[in-house]
Amino acid sequence: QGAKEQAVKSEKEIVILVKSMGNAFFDAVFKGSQEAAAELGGIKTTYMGPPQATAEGQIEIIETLIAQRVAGIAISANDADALIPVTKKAMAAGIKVISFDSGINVGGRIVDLLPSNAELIGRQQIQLAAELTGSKGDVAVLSASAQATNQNLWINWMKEEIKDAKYANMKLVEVVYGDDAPDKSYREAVSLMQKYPNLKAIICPTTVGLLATAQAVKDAGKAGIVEVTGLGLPSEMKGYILDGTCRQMALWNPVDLGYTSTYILNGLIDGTVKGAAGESIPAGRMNSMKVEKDGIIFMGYPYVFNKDNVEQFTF
Amino acid sequence: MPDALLEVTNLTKIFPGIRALDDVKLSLRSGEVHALIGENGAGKSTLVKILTGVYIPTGGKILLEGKEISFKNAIDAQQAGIVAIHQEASMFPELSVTENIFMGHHLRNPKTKKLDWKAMTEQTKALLGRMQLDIDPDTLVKNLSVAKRHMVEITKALSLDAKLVIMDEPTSALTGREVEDLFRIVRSLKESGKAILFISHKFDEIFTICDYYTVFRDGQYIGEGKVKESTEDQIINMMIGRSIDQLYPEHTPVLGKEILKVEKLSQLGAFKHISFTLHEGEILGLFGLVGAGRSEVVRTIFGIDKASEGTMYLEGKAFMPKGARQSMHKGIALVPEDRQKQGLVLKMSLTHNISLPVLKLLSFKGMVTRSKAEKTYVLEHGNQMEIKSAGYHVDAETLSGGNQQKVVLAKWIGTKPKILILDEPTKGIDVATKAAVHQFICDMAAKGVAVILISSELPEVMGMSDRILVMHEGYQTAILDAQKCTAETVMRYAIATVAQEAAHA
Amino acid sequence: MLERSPSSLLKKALERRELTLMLLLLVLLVPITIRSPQFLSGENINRILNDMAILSIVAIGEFFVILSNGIDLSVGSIIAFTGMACGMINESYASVPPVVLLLVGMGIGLLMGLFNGVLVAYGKIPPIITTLGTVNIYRGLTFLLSKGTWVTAHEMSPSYIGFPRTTFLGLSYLLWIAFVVITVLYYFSRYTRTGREVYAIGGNPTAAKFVGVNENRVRVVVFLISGTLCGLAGALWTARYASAVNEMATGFEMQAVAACVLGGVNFSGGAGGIIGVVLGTLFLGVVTNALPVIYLSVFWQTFVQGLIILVALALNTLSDQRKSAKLLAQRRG
Amino acid sequence: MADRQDLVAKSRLIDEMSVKNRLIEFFTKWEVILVIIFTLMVLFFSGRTPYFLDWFNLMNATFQFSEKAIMALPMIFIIMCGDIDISIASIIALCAYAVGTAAQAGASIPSLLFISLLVGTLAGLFNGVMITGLNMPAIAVTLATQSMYRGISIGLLGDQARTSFPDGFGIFGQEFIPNTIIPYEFVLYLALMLLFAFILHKTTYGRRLYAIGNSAEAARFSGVNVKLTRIINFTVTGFFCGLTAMLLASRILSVRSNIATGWDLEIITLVVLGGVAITGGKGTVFGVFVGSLLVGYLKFGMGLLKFSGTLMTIVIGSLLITAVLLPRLLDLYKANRKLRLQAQH
Ligand SMILES: Nc1ncnc2c1ncn2[C@@H]1O[C@H](COP(=O)(O)OP(=O)(O)OP(=O)(O)O)[C@@H](O)[C@H]1O
Ligand SMILES: Nc1ncnc2c1ncn2[C@@H]1O[C@H](COP(=O)(O)OP(=O)(O)OP(=O)(O)O)[C@@H](O)[C@H]1O
Ligand SMILES: [Mg+2]
Ligand SMILES: [Mg+2]
Repeated sequence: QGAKEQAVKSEKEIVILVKSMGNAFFDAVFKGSQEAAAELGGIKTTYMGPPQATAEGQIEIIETLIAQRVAGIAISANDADALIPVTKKAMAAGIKVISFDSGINVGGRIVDLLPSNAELIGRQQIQLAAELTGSKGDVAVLSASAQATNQNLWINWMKEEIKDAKYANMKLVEVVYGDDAPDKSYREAVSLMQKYPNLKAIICPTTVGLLATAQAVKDAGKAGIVEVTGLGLPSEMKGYILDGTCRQMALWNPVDLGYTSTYILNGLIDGTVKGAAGESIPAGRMNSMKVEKDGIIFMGYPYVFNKDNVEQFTF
Repeated sequence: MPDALLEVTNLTKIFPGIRALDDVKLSLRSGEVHALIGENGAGKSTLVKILTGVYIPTGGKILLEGKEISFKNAIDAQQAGIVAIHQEASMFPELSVTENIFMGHHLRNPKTKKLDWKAMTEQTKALLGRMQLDIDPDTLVKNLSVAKRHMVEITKALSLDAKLVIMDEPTSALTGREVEDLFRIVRSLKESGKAILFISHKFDEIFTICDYYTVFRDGQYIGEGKVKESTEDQIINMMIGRSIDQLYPEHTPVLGKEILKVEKLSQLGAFKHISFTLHEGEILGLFGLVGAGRSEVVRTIFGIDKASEGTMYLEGKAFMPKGARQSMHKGIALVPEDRQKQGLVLKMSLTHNISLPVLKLLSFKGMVTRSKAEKTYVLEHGNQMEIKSAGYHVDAETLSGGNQQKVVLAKWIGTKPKILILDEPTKGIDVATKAAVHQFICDMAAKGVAVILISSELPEVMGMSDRILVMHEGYQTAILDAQKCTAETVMRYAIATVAQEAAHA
Repeated sequence: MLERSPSSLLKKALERRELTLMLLLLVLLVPITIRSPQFLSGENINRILNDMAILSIVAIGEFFVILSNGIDLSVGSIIAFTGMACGMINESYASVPPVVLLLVGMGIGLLMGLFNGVLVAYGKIPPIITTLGTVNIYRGLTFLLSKGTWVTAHEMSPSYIGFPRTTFLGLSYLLWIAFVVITVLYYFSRYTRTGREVYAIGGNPTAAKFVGVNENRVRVVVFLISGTLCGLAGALWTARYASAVNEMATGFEMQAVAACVLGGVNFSGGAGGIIGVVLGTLFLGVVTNALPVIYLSVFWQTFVQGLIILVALALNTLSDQRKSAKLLAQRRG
Repeated sequence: MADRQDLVAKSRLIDEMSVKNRLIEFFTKWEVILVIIFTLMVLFFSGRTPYFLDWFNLMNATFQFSEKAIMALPMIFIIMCGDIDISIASIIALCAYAVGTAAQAGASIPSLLFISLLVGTLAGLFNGVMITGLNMPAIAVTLATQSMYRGISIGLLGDQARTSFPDGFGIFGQEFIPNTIIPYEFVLYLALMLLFAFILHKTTYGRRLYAIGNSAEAARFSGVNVKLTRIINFTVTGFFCGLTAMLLASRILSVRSNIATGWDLEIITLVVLGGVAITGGKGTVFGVFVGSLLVGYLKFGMGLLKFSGTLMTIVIGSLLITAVLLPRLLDLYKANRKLRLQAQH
């Protein structure tokens, strides 16, 4: 048994713990992690997630990870607070914990790797919609679940941005929730179109919602009348972008997100970095990442996809 | 027997722990009404279930018209020409009369295979007409009275073109006119050349309608004979190995003080303005045709149903129980009419059934059960009723109908009631047990217990009661002194030819 | 198909629970239309019907299972598996015509229903437990099948996605399919022996045995129906929502059960009708679609839905109890 | 009394007659099968990963299932009576909402406990009264209240969370008994389990539950207050939802409206897997205890082996079906054998 333990110890195991299994976005994150692991060597990276996107499911998984004393965990959290007690326990047991994509609040992780600045994302969403509609008419937001940490943050910034005078003729009429279920999102999108005759755009800061909304708008024959934009995976949205239902949308690169997380975890595990504010963490081809106040790291700006560039991406 | 329609030989059926049928034989001829007689648990119903494909026998042979048959299910039996009216109600309460009659053999359009409701409704009307029953074929069975349900069940059996009709205690839910109706039908079946296997514990019926009989005891064949050439005593002797005194026990009422007084008790849609008094040591008979509402009256007194009007006084104090628990505390016990649904928890052991009403007394501070005390108690009261079973640990559902009834009685003796209400306590019980039950009722009365006895058998009510309250369609039509009236008088009040005015007064 | 005269049919309907439901539906519609007059526009009605078509198909399958005194909790998982399978087939073999996909979906659903049915009938495992097990198993199999990935719109063929949307005589194929399913199974429940035997098994299994109903066969049949309809629903679902994801139709069993509950189907089996179930589905559809229209905060919708189901249920029960009390009184005079 | 002694002797005889029967019954008993499966599972996991048979890990793993196992206890009573409650997860969410909100307003720990228990009890009482008062099927009513209770917490909480709790609140759901590796939560579960076992198997209340489950009408005719008993069951379940909400909030220190989603079916699975007949009238607390440990450690073990959640659901689903099927097959075998033996006589 001792030998077995040794074997386990010799290879640093890190776990990419995602919101739920079966989401193409996270699959791409994991690809990035594997890429980084290959570059770094001596790292075994594992992909895990609960079958349903709940905090409780993630907690169960973290408990088993504590039992195995893995070296590090990178988490995209279903709840910014609920994971704190268990991740604290993990950190007390010597496991390095970071969050990415959807963060854990201060105290529950060492650093939080934000794909981008929440403010930038939120403001950019309104800007994208404004470009499409000529800053006129009603817009609505179709989000994931009402509990999603990151989406709620972005939506707050959207509300902030639209206060600007240049959007005087544009009105954010409602935020609805599709719970990241295609049928519910579809239904919500249809009832938005029905409820607001003057609706000019629907913003969906979630990939599932964006897909369903594009289909709903297309079915209603309103492509071009009601613009669709948001955050989506190019591989999934390709069809709608090419046919003009969704003329532009944004996203950061999930592969880079996984890649960077893995580099950061590796540094933390080796003790070469501490994750303190002001520190610079080397991250391979992504150069170096700067840790800001409260252990937050921004990765970059969301990238805008349209019919000219969408076919170049594989995630 | 050359022209036997049905020939059963060496038939055996074993249930886990019990030999229900042990090497029995039976032979039936067309155009004959054949009585199958035996005490409770003798195996009669088991034989019926084998003949109708519900059970598969452990061993033996069944010949129908000389050909050996073995049924896998009821349809096989029906197609072979055997139908049965079972002891336990087998209706579909949520479905219409038509459908109940045709379930299992719906009529179909021969080409499209579509069910032909029109034809089925027509045929049902005709069948009901033949039975002189005034029932709308479209009514849901749950909305029929118990007697009518039973008549529908009989109609159902007749709708099949059978060679052999089996009736397992068909009259236990019928009274008076309906029994007459049934006998008329049996006779016409017999004339049209069918064989009828008739099971009953009532000897007057057997002597009225049957030609031939076979006797079983403890799952074994005892003997057979022509009804005309035998006496009741002979048959009873074959049944239980001794003769019994069938007279009702001598009972000279020693009336104590008034214990219960009921005034204008009513329940919407069930009964209206029932008033009577009951004394310690008295046996009050409650008579009426099936459906007269007697069960509802006693259910209300026991607190199962709510009264909509009226008052009751128990030992002089106003009393209106909110549930059985309350009335039990006050010393009332009810032996309900439906032992399978109301009397017993079928999937619980006899021990737990018998102790259920008095659990509190057999426990520590009314909370924690004491199994030793429970066992002692159960043995004491169970043995008193001579229950035939594989032990007190077996589930109540494995017992024969009559034995189940004994368990229900045992269950209530122990509550030491001041008022004992018995709703059809001898329904489906063999003569020997019946006599025991009668003796038991008298003993209770002699001890000063006030008894209310519901029975659909007029002789029983007449023989046992001190006074008789007669009901008709929910109304009280008379309270008669049992010593001073005749059966005809009671019956007249029950069918209300003399009582219409009284009812509406 | 109607054999009785219209007037007697009406009388029959009046006696039924369905009427209570119809009245409730009307009562519900009044404030909604006052608040939002376009709710009753042809377009909107068409939309609600389309929205409810899949649920009605699944609810009818659930109806037969409940009628036999069972319950099928696995419907959502069967939909997910068949929907995923159809999506993946479409992705790999775009030339397979949609109709064939529907048949494949039904075939797979039938097998899954068969598995449920055999466990219930021959394994003698209570339906609620069987399907509590298979709801997990089938969902898990969906993940194994897809390896966690999705099938999205541009990976599917336009003919498949377009299929439920194509219209014929002004109504979508989706609606026509639901209509055919309702009609065929209405016929099945009223005019075939097996259909009636479901009522018998649910109403009184012992009595059913006495009259020769093959209980095991009927139990298998109800699960076959439910499974097959879920398979059909799954194939349609993927096309209609233009995506197949692993979590699709999670919790759909509760909606199907709710439609049956609203439709007055007796939970202990043996009583209820397809018309009621269809009305129950409509009722749910109106409620879900009306709430956003009357500007009820999205956060309160779940509560209001639950409340309405409870009220409908209570009214149903009360009217039933009153009716039987009245009948009893009539009987006694 | 001489015949009293006689009776006692006879009763002993009855006992002895059934001893042999009972022995035969024993090895085909549900509980025994569960224990065997449990043992096999432990052996399997110990062989596959060094982290399984580790006392700290085993104890720490109880955090993952103690709350559900606690909820399974009152659920036994409900199912025993032939009812079902699929609104418990929603009640837990509602209680958790109340706790979170009150905590934010600065309530002390005892008053939080009181509030949680009160809300849960009332919600359970409402279920019970609706079901028995109007005589409606439990599954239909709790289906509706499932939406209602969840809907209230969604309506009041919206997209917000409650995350400020008093100091020391984390004790119930996170901490161990000082100087041991035993979580408070697990100790609480064991104590409650024994309490429920005692009530079900040794008290008149428990006996009445069995009677109601087998035949409510016969129980009513025997003086059992069926309605009241059923209301009590639902209310007690609500009460325990309140307790569980406290434990859960204490464990994760964050309350959102989607908390405990999907627990209903998981908890019912524990009860049924533990051998309680879904139609009522049959089952033991011990069975549910073993069933709960079985599911809890199965999930933990599979987690250690990095099984995906998917595979876990398949395994648990199959386990449920097998565990119900197995005794039936054995029963069938037993009955056949008995019949053959008797036929040979
Ligand atoms: N399903 C069963 N399982 C076990 N034992 C049974 C079963 N059915 C009947 N028995 C037993 O078989 C024996 C015969 O029962 P049966 O019902 O045939 O009696 P019966 O002659 O009809 O009596 P009764 O006049 O009381 O109706 C009884 O001892 C009964 O306990
Ligand atoms: N229409 C009905 N709907 C529901 N239950 C009914 C109906 N009619 C009768 N019952 C029930 O059937 C049982 C017998 O009713 P019935 O009116 O025949 O009683 P009864 O006069 O007391 O006759 P008996 O004393 O022979 O049982 C009662 O428990 C009654 O509640
Ligand atoms: Mg019998
Ligand atoms: Mg009666």
